[in-house]
Amino acid sequence: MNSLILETQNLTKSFTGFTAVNNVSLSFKPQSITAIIGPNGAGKTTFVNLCTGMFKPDSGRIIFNGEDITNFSPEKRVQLGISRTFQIVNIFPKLTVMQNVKIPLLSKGRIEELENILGIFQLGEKKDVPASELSHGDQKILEMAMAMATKPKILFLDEPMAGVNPAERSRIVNLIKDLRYEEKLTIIIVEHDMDVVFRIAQRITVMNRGSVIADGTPDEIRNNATVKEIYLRGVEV
Amino acid sequence: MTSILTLSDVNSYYEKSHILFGVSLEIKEGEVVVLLGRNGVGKTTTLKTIMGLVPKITGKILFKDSTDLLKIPPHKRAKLGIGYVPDHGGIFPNLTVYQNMKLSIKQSKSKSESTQIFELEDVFDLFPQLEHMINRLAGTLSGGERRMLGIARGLLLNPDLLIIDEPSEGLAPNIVQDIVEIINKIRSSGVSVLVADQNLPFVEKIADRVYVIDKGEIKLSGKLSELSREELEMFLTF
Amino acid sequence: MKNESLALILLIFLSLLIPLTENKYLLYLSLKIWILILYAIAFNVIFGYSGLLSFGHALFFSGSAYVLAILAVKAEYPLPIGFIAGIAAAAAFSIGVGFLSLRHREIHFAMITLAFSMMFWGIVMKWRDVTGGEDGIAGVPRGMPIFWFYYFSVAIILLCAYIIYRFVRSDIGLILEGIRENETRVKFSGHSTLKYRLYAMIVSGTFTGVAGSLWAMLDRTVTPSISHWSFSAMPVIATLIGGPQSFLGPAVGTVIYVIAQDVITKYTLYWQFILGIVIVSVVLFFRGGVMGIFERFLWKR
Amino acid sequence: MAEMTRRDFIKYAAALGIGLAVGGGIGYSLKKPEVQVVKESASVVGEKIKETIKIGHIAIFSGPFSTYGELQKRGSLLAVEEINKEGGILGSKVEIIYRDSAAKPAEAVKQVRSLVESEGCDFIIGIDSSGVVLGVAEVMPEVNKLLFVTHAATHKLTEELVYKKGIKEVFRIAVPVYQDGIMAAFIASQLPATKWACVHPDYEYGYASWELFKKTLSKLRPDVEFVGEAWAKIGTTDFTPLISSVMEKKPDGIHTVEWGVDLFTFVRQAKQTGLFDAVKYDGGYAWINPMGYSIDAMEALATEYPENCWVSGRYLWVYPDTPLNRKFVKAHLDKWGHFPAYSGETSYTAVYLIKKLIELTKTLDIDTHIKTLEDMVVFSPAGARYIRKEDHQAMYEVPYGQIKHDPNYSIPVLTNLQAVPAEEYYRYPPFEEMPPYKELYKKIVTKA
Amino acid sequence: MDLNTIAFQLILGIASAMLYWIVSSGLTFTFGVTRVLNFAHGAFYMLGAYFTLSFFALTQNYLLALFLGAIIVALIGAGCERGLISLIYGLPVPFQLILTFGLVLLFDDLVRIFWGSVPKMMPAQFIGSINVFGRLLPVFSLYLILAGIAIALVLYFLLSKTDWGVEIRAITVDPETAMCSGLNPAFLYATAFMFGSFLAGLGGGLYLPISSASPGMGEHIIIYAFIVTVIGGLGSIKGAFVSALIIGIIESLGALFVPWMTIALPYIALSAVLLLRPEGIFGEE
Repeated sequence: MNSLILETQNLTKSFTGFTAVNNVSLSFKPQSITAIIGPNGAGKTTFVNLCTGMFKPDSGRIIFNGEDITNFSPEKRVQLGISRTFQIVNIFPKLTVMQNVKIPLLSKGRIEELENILGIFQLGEKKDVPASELSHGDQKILEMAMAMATKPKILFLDEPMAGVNPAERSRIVNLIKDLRYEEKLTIIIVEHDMDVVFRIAQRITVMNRGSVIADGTPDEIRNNATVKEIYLRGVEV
Repeated sequence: MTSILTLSDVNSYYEKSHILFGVSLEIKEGEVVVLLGRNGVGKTTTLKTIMGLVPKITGKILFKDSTDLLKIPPHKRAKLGIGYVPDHGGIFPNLTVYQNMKLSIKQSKSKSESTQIFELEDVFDLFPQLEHMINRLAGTLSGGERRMLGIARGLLLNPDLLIIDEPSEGLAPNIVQDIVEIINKIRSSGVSVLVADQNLPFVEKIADRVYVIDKGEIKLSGKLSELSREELEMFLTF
Repeated sequence: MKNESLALILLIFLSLLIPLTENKYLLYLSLKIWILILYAIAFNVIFGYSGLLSFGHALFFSGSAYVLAILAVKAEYPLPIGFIAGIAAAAAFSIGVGFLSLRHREIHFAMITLAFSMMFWGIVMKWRDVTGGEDGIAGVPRGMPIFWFYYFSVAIILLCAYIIYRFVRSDIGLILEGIRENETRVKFSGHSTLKYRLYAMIVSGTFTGVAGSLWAMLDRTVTPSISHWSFSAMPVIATLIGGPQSFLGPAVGTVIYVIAQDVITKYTLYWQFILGIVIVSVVLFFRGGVMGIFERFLWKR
Repeated sequence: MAEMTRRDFIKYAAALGIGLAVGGGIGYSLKKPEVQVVKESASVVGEKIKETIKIGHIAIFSGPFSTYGELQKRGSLLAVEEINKEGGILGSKVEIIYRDSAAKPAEAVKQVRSLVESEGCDFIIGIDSSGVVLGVAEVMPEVNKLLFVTHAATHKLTEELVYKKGIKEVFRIAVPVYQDGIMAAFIASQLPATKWACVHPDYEYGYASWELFKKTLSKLRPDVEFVGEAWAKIGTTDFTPLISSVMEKKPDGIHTVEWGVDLFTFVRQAKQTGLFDAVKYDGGYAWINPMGYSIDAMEALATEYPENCWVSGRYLWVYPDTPLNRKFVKAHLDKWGHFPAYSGETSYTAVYLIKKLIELTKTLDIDTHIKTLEDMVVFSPAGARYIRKEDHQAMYEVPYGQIKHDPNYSIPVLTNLQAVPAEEYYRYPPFEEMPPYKELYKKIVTKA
Repeated sequence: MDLNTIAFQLILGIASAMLYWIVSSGLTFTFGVTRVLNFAHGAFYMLGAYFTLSFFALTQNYLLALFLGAIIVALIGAGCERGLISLIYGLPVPFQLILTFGLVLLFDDLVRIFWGSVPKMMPAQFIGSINVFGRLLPVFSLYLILAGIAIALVLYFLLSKTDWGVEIRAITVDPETAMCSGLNPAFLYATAFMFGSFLAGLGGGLYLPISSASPGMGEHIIIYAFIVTVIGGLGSIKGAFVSALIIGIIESLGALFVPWMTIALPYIALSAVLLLRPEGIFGEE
């Protein structure tokens, strides 16, 4: 039995002119919360995109539960249990909240879970409202609900706090924490809000210019001089 | 000193998401002001708000204490004398270096009004390496060269205020040093500069004053030397 | 919602009285509108619900009409066989075109569907022994007097509309709407978008075929003009007038378009001029279509 | 006209007799361009049978071929105005309603129904293209009105729908498409050319004309070959690649049924690519263009159309040289500033035919009308039209001739006119058999 | 069939490709800048022919009339852009197509109202022919090839050497930065549309000397222009040039080898290209 849920081996992806993800090998244990941080252009989102199937890597492998999924389509990965949210809210704006959640539920035939999920994410009262009419924070929460509706084993959250009011942030933090315990979920989160990162992450991976430069517990990272250096000046390491 | 740009209680929104919360700041004539903050805290949105590139804005943005920018379209703001160098470089990759620069020269503010006049030669003095590559396609330049060209383009507009987004991002230390010198030269020519950045050592070398921004709000402001180093690092790291 | 259904039932009931008035033109025109309604509603499965602009639906419409006409007139098979074979042909065409075109989006999808339908038009024009070329095939049987044909057609159209309604309101329909709104999200919800688009294409093409077969029997003639791209533009215009986002939008748009055109041509030979102004105004001022206006002002306090 | 049948002879003689009588000056007839009937003597006195007699005229009034609606309207409107000025039909005013077929069968069918069932029209005239006319003919029994086809030329209309299928409500007073093929072949058979090629529009009319031409000519002249063909899509702007590909086959004769705008373009480009020179013979060009003398082509191309090409035009304003025709041409010129087009003449005649029909029968009863029309001989600007009972085709003489530029006229005239006498025509019912081409060929008369 | 024949046929194909090129260059250029697919481009082509005709009647100078006609069409195009099309920037393609289709109906009837339904011709220009490969090549074909090449050169010059062209390319690739450099988007979009319409008008006038002007003549050309534009890659001027040549040559050789199927050739080419390369030959995904 493999004790790792997800593993990347020497993942590399280049776009014209630069290498966004450079030889990244990371592994994730079940039911852990890992935060990936780093300055702009560090390759965090590209890494998430590679793991979830948005892009194909130039080289390297992605192993999920012991299976090589490097060339799987996004929908197939979702079927296996890899789900995600996006930096910019990615929902169905003209459909109602209920319909938004229904679509991912259908892919696993779990339609009876609808009310349950709406309940967990406190969207029950707004279920007949078009998603575009929700507050931005609620839209972020709805997107998480949609990601959860496919009953993932691993959930990628790409900047869940981006554009969210400070007032709504704690709601989202609490939701993420709850999810982890109640759904036995592995969570990988990319986030700039360091309060949030240090409140929820068990492990923090720091990326810079496509490479992993530090990996450890929040305390280790907090006291890591190189990391601080990078955040303050972004120079070569 | 008169003020070049004043933001009072500015809020910015993209669709449903509220990004800036009551931002107020001021840039005086001849100053280099830096907006400090981590990624994703609203630096770029502040600059885009000044240029009019954000769909919904409330509050007041005054240019030279007299012109309310809120109802003025971006291209007219440029012609009023605000140069903008966005974080992706602000160059047109399908044009040659020379065409990139020519574009700005043609749109440049009428010269009689400008405090300092930047002509092509002045720019080549500042960026000698550009002179050798005027016929190259801008898209083939290296990251540092693009950044230089972007700033050169901004200067050729002969602005009273030059706005530069993340000038040090992703550049090698020696190039960052070049940029420090360039910004200091720009200051000495009398042009005001607003920079958004997070690289503290770099900022220390250029800033007259800083505003520290976090989660869409201005948290600290003043001369860098007068701010608590600890607080600063907290906002910039974690 | 209740008022809406009541109004609909009343309208359908009124139209059922039309043959009794013995005004033959009214009967003919309203049956034509009924058929075009089915055409537009079926078209809108791919356009309004899946977000793909097809510029080649004339292929399915005329494909089915031609198969019916060829079998019933040239091969002298019984009419019901022609009718069913026509619809089957439309289904087959939609599977084929779907496989080849559904990788494309937006204008490229429009152009590739246009290309396939115009190739069919070329075949129709050239394969004269079978299709009658430019002259088409005349003398398509109706199998019954026009009085009964009216009720027969309306019954079939209502049945088809009901099936389409159930389809777009089904889970598949919801996923299609999702694809229209945000294709990436549907993929990351675990669905193969290509598969659902193909379903939509088949439903859309097949029911377009039903409309085509009825049209052939009503007009008793099939000619290449219903294979031409300009015939593919008809449901696009009707749908945009009525509003693509609601199920009844294309139907309302068809009624308005056909009646407006009928009225305008009565008064002037420069009807294109007036119709042009109408179309331009719809796009500029009534972008959600007529149904959009209803929703904004009437049904939402 | 040697071998006329007895029946034909009687018919023709009778027609001639009445025609002469009219020409001789019986009352009103001289003043008006008139259609006449041989069966009974005409009478204009009678009771009003309807307040307004309504004629629906359907043609193409929009898009690239809207010119055809315009040319037809010139004829029918002229006729209606003349009739109303003279007191109408048996005292009833005539009203004509124009509708656009948009060149689409379904649209035309809808307009027929609208005109008959909603506007209350008593007759339908017009219709431009063959696909449209076949669709419209199918519904005429249903709407139970007469249709006088003034332009669409497909032989399927009269042979399949009227003759075989028995749709009696349809009459055609325009030339059918087989004239363009058969008579063209009669002309071709007299020319020295032995290698024929075609440049035709890429649709039914082109295919049908070419097939008839080939079939007929190979019967008359077993020595000819058909070496090449080019098919031009409607709206072709550049014919040069097509012309060049045909010339590659080294033809010495060209048959083209191009018409309208495409013909203008084709002739201009054929001149420059040397296609005319390639088909030159002693007496002119082995160039046969059935629609070449249609008025739109002549007015547009005028002297650009090379002299001595063989052309025809379904009705020629220069033929026949009768008072009726002269008067019509003059009235048309006065009113519109243009020579009448063939579809203008047919539309004009259609309206007058309706007038005569009502005056003769004093009724609007369809069956009476059909019975009266069958085997009727009509004197019209285009000469005597024999309405054939079997297929309701009105047969009349349309000569071919060679183009001659004449400084006295704004458009070219024709010389060396040749025609098959109208009463002989090209094909005989019941049509299944091949017509006796060789016999027919002998009947070609050369006109002055 | 010898090589000379094929070579000659190729030359003729290139000549007839030039009309497709000139009309599509305007369509693809306008699309590249404004992202609007203009169905009314064919109507502008028709208007170009009619205005050239009328100006010729006034001036008796074909080239002058051609130029004036295209200028008037350019102004009409600019008017349409400012008054109508600028209001629908950013809307989905179907709205653009239908709005501009409405304009087609409108202009078709306006032409009938002002010029009548009957087709009109002007006296032939560039008469005569020269001997090439033992065959007669019309001077007009040469004139077309020259006109096509001239327009390609002018486009190249305008877009790479003039300030306006450089600004157009700038706003095409990055509207935001362009605005922040002081470029006025409204002005550039309007002038781009104007120039695209100018090319359409020019196309209409160019063929007049061997063809004619008739209402609705744009309907024949616009679908071809769409095909050429899509095959070349939407917005790619180079692509339009290459694919116009492809279509012209395919049709020309098709007339030689498969005369019975020329009617379907452009559509076969279109679907083949789209199936192999969905974004078109020079298109960017």
